[in-house]
Amino acid sequence: MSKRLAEGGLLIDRNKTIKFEFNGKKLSGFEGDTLASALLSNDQVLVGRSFKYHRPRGIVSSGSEEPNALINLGEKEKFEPNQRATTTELFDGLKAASQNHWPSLNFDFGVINNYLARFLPAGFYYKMFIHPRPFWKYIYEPFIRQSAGLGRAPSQKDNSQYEHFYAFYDLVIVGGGIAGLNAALTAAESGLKILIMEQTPEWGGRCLVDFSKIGDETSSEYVSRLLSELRKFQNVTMRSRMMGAGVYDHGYILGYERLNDHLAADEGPRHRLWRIRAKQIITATGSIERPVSFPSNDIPGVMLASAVRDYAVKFGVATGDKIAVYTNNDDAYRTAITLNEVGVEVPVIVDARMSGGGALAERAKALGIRVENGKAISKVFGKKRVEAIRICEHKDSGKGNEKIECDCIAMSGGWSPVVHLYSHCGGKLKWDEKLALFKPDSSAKPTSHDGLPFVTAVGSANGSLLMHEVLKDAWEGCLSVIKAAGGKVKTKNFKVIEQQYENSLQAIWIAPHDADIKKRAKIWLDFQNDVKINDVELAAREGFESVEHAKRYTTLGMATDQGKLSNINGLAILSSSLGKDIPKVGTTTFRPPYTPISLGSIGGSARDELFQPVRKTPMHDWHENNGAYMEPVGQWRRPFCYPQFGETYAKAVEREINQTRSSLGLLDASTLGKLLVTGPDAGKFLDMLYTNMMSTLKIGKCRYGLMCSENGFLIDDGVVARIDEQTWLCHTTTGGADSIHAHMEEWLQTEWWDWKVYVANVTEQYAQIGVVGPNARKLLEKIGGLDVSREALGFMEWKDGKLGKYDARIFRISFSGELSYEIAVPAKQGMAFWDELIEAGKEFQVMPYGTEALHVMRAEKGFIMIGDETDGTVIPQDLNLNWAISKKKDDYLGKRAQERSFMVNPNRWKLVGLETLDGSVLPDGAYATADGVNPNGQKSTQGRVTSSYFSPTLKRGIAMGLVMNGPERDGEIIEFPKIDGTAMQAKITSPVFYDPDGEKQNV
Amino acid sequence: MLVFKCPYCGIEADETELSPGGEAHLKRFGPGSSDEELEGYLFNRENPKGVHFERWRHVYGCGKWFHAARCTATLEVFGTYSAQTFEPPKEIIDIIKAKRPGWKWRNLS
Amino acid sequence: MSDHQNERVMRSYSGYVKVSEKTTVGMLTVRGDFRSSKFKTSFTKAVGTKLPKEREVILARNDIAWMSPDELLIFCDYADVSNLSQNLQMELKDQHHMLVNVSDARALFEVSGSGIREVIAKLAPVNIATLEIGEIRRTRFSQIAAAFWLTSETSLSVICFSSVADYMFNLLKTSSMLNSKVGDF
Amino acid sequence: MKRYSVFAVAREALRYHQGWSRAWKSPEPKKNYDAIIIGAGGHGLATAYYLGKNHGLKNVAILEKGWLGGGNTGRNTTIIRSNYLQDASAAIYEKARSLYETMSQDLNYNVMFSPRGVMMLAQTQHEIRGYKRTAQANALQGVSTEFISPEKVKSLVPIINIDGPRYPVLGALWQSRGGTARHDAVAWGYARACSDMGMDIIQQCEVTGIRHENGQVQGVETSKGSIDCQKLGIVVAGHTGVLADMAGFRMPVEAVALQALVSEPIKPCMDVVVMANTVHGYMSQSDKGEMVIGGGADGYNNYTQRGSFHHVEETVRALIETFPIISRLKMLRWWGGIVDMTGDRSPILSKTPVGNIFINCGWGTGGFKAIPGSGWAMAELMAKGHSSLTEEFSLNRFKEGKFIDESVAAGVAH
Repeated sequence: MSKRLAEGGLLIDRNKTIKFEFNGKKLSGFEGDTLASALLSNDQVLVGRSFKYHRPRGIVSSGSEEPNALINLGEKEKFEPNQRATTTELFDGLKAASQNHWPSLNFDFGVINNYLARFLPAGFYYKMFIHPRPFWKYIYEPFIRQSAGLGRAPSQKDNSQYEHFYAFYDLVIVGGGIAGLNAALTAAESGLKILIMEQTPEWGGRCLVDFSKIGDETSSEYVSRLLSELRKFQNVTMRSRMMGAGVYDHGYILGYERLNDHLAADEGPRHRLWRIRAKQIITATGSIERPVSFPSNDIPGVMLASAVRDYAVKFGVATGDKIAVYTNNDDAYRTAITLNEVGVEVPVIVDARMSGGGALAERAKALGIRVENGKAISKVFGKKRVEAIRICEHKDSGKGNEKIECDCIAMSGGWSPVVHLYSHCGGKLKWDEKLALFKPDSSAKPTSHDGLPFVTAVGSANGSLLMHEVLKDAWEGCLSVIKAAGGKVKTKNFKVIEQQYENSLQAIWIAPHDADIKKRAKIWLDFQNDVKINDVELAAREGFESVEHAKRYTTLGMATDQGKLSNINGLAILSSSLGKDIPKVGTTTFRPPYTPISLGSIGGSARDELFQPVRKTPMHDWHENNGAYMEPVGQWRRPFCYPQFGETYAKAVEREINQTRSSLGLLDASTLGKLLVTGPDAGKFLDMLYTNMMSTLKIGKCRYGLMCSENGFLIDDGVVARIDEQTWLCHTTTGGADSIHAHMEEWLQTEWWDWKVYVANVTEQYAQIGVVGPNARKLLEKIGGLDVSREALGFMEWKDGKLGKYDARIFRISFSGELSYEIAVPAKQGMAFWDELIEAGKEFQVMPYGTEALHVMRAEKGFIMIGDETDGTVIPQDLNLNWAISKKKDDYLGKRAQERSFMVNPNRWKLVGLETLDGSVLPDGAYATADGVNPNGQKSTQGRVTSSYFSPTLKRGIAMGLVMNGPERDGEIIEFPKIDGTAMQAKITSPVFYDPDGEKQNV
Repeated sequence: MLVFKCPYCGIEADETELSPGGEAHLKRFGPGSSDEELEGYLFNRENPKGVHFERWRHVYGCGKWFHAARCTATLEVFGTYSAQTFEPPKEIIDIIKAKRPGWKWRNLS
Repeated sequence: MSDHQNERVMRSYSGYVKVSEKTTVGMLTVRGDFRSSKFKTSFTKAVGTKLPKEREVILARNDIAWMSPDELLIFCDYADVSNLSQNLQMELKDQHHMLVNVSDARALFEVSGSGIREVIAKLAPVNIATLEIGEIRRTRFSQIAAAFWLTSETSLSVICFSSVADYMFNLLKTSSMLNSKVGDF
Repeated sequence: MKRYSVFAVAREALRYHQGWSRAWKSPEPKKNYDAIIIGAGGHGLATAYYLGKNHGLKNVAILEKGWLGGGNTGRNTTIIRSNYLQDASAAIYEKARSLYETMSQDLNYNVMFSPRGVMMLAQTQHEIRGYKRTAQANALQGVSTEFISPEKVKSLVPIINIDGPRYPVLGALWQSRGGTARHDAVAWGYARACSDMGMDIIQQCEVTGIRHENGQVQGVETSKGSIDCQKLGIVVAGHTGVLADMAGFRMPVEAVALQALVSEPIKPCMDVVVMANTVHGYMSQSDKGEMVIGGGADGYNNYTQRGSFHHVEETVRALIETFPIISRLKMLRWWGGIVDMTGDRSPILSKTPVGNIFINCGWGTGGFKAIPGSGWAMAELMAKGHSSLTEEFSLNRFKEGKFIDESVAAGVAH
């Protein structure tokens, strides 16, 4: 059984017991445990089920490469699926549950897939479930879907906080093992600003477990010394529990800091995503041990040799009573020796190499451990737990019958450098035949904005596996980047540390060597996704020759560990099946993140009230406090209407219109864009921007203008006021304030840069209020100040002055057809001014009105609305706005484009009014049909509705639309089918439904 | 995640402070031009896998448009320069020639 | 006009830095040809100081911030903008220039305390460690445009558009919550 | 070629699947073909397939620089829908959607087309009007869509937050017969069928030059030698500009990076595809259980298949707001593809200035859903010289100003 040893455990505090639950079972561990070590200390070896066959799964590793020990963690708003037990620090009250089984972990119906495994090879679903067709949708897929997925879906909103942090360093070092720490120390002396991050809570990496001594010091003394030396440097920032998640172009690197995951309750942000710019990056990310591919290597109790060692040394946990070691290299002997030292029986070390191991092997033998060279494990006994193994000659098909009892297998198939971060941004790899691993090709590092390399791997991440090589490589690698990072190299001599001789590894990709097809069907490559050797061979046989094809066909390496354990083993099988060398086949692309990062951290603090900015006018709070139903308009929120006494929105709109048309309405028009354009060439400039002539506008006057894109389409409209000899004030739509400002700057800066014009966006300087209705003038006269009489301030004129106590600019313009003033006051006076208008307007039963009333009133009047009558495909000519297109100008933006054949086609759809015969309202967006169908069998059309409303003024439906040759077809009746199959008939009319002669506004 | 030095305010600007504006050094064709010229001006953009001259606006900074010479295959930036130019300045051209032997652009090579 | 300006209550928040809004500041945008010696002379005559250098904020009674190669922002008392504007108008009347009162269009926040650089680093893609006192940085704070400058090692000013003042305040507040200190500065 | 079926799998299982043959052959190029397709992505393979199936043209080679299906076909978010506004778009996408319905049977290859339904959320008044208009247009185009209420949205997608304080869900455009398919399988299925018809799929074969004389195509130069052809189809998405350059003409396309990501797999919690265009994000759950998330494209030319991280941030925060339960899920994998964007964001299927060279490109962010329709139409264009489905997508439209602009109805072209 797997259990806590009587003593030992570098990271745990045996005085602090931590209580936790697994599948409802109350268990305990110690402070410093991971969930995995705590589970193992409680003999909980079975922790989950595999994805496809629902086979029993046990903990394999001790780190972020873990494919099996994925659990549902926490509850309610803190529930998180697919959390790795091996990287989850234990805390009091932790609740975990295993995944992907029903009804229970121990007894899972899904395991039926396991018995059908032979019928479910790689890619089986591409070949099956084809007939009968409806079965896929109704039977096959729902079944597959239900059985897919791993963890449970969360059911509640996550209330934790997240934040981002921007940081800039000369040098970022990822990995806090001895390579990273030494690199940091070397670089620290050069004066560089340095960040070193480590994904686990502790520093020192593997060295604490792997080496008792480094030079003259114990390994823990050695690490402590490095840390204390580093902490003396002001220029070095050290962060643990922070993972290098991804490397992006131009020195951008993401650091994923987990601040609270080891705590029972949140204290501040849960995760912080560091968005770092580094001049240089060193990846000292170490390497990951590879499993050995032997029959039934997926049974719980089969673990990585390094993990078995980790659990013993770091946590004082023996992962079994009898642990067999299976290796192709010397490193796993350390596990055997360590186990022996802590009193765990090692019945055998199976070494695939005929020549066996080096000095470590000699030591193991001296300790009395049985070592079998040139052997393989040909069979594992046990279903949910290893019970025994059978061993045979490696160069064989699996004959041999010695059965050795053990309840855990510590396997080592060699090591793979963690090259992910090095590769994310295009770093190339090369194959090291001797060590059987891919390592960074130092001649093809990723390059940055200057075209020069910016990521350097050191230590075992660079393929330097032995300790003395690691130290030397960290030193050399660091020296090579200091200059590029902007520092000065201060050369001190490298202190050589000797290490025991190790015998070289022998690559074994399948064991035993001649395993037959039956055995190959039981050798797992990807434990989570259930990909076996025969699956990869099948892919190769069927022509999925590229590594990407094979990956996608078999799903090898696509599980949540992204193939950290399986990729190289699978690649080797693919290569041998294709008869090619491994480097010829190549690796799949490494993509961020290194291990999965929370979506919450990616979103950062941008949630709830910070999700997006809400732009607010000076009167925003008043609207909200007075019951306005607000609609999002860009980032603004504008009152759609102000419902009262529980009335519907439609009723509110009707009431607002009736009151405005009969007496007085107020509109918060502050969001409309206001752009000030000034300079000796301002008139010339506006003549280019607008289709109209703006240079001739008289001071004190207003003119409605249209703007087109260079592609000819109408993009914005609004009233332009001439302020003084050199200054114009251009009103834009709400959405146009920023975009038209940018549009003006673009033309001024990049095309007409010698024109003397300045533009300023003064939209937010003013609160702008529409005072609209027959009593508008009376209200202003009541407030007093500026003369707003018909004579003093005519239609399409503006004036500055005092209105009451307010600094006002009054525009006499109308978008409703009523007598109307738009009054701009400094934004800070806006609320007081609005209050005063409401107060003084009471005698006229003044009502605020919203955007919908605005839209209906303008439609009654036949005014176009950008975004309704236009949609990016409409030119001013389509809207019969030729009157606003100057004939005198040689040029304006869009003029040439409007001369293209399709733009001058006489059959373009043009603006008309539409009146339903029965007075009902045409559906939004309805199309008018024409006879027949087009060559693709679609019903022919001849027009469409662009705006459609119930008009409270006319008490009937009114609409505007674009109809082929529309204006020439006045009075004609056309048909608009509805989606329900019925149709409506409408008569083509003038689009001006209300007060066509303008008697109302010109009073 | 690109970084460009804005030639107008001297800031090393993050990509999130900038907005891209497409190909640089377009010649505007207005009234009097042919359909082909107009089409070329509006739509036929250079799309090289390699050196590209493009426009960026320092929109969250000084608000100025500038030009950049950048490699679309490696994202290397050869330099940034004034938007008030008709073609890339000589120093930028020299840098590109040194780094990309055999490079050609319009009438320059 | 201050007697009937409708001002929101001045907001403030104390986390590990202090955030407070200043609502009575006048701001005047000045655009012109900074390379012209005539402009420089006129400007100094009207304002009393020389033009700020690139990205400089002249920290004085009236702070003057360099905004772009042809734009300045002058800070003064809210009531003084029109006087200042008139003085400049007088001096610059025969030169191409622009003067715009933007006092109502901008919001100004002060952030003070020992962790101010760190709070900004949560929001803006700026290498704030190298930013000098009196150097303006126009940038973005999360999703909005902003400009800020250190007025001392422990205080800085931030401006943004007034329509997003609430958002800015909430950003600064959230970033300076007591238990969210990063400890990187 | 062995037919695929449950019986075939069972038979093979008895001999440990040793008897399966190659899904497609791997021949050396011949000297001459009736037609060459450059690009063995979904669109190129589908073009070849329908050249053979519909037009009897089987002496065809498909040349691929890398591995078939290795470009955008294998790196998109697999959404299939045809709820487009403009007639020309609706026609070709609906053709594609309907071909997807029978693709598994046509190809004898299960592409797992899953008509689970696609919804596009309306979160502003403007979007409501836009989507109602699309629904009206679709009804006349023979595309079945409807505008549904917020309550219906909630019942179809229980994990959605329809009362979001910022952008409440006001309704949605719903296409119940849209859905997803297994992207790789589409390429593999077509490849297998093309190979079975005797066509040559030549992988690892880069085209280095295009030969033409007197305005007529003659053949191509490749890394595997010179090959003659009577007709040439260029179907290479992001690399269109490079190939057009070889043929001596320019294209109104630009290559930009588009990004997507998936979460770790969880048990099924969302059956339909949801697109939220106001906040710029869309999400579906794959049959494997991963939440598949797509977002916006970068605005600058890029051939690196790496986009800028801030787009991912924008997309993810939008989706957390829309689906609050996903915040504690983790991003498993993030990637980018190079898409070719045209001036009006609609594709180009067209003759070119060189006789018998045809081009199919510009699918931008939405190519996967069009694959069978695109191949069908392109094959017709190449075989007959005209196709009603490609008529409006010709290159001439940029000169004439006759654009096909789908952005008009608040839609995005994913």
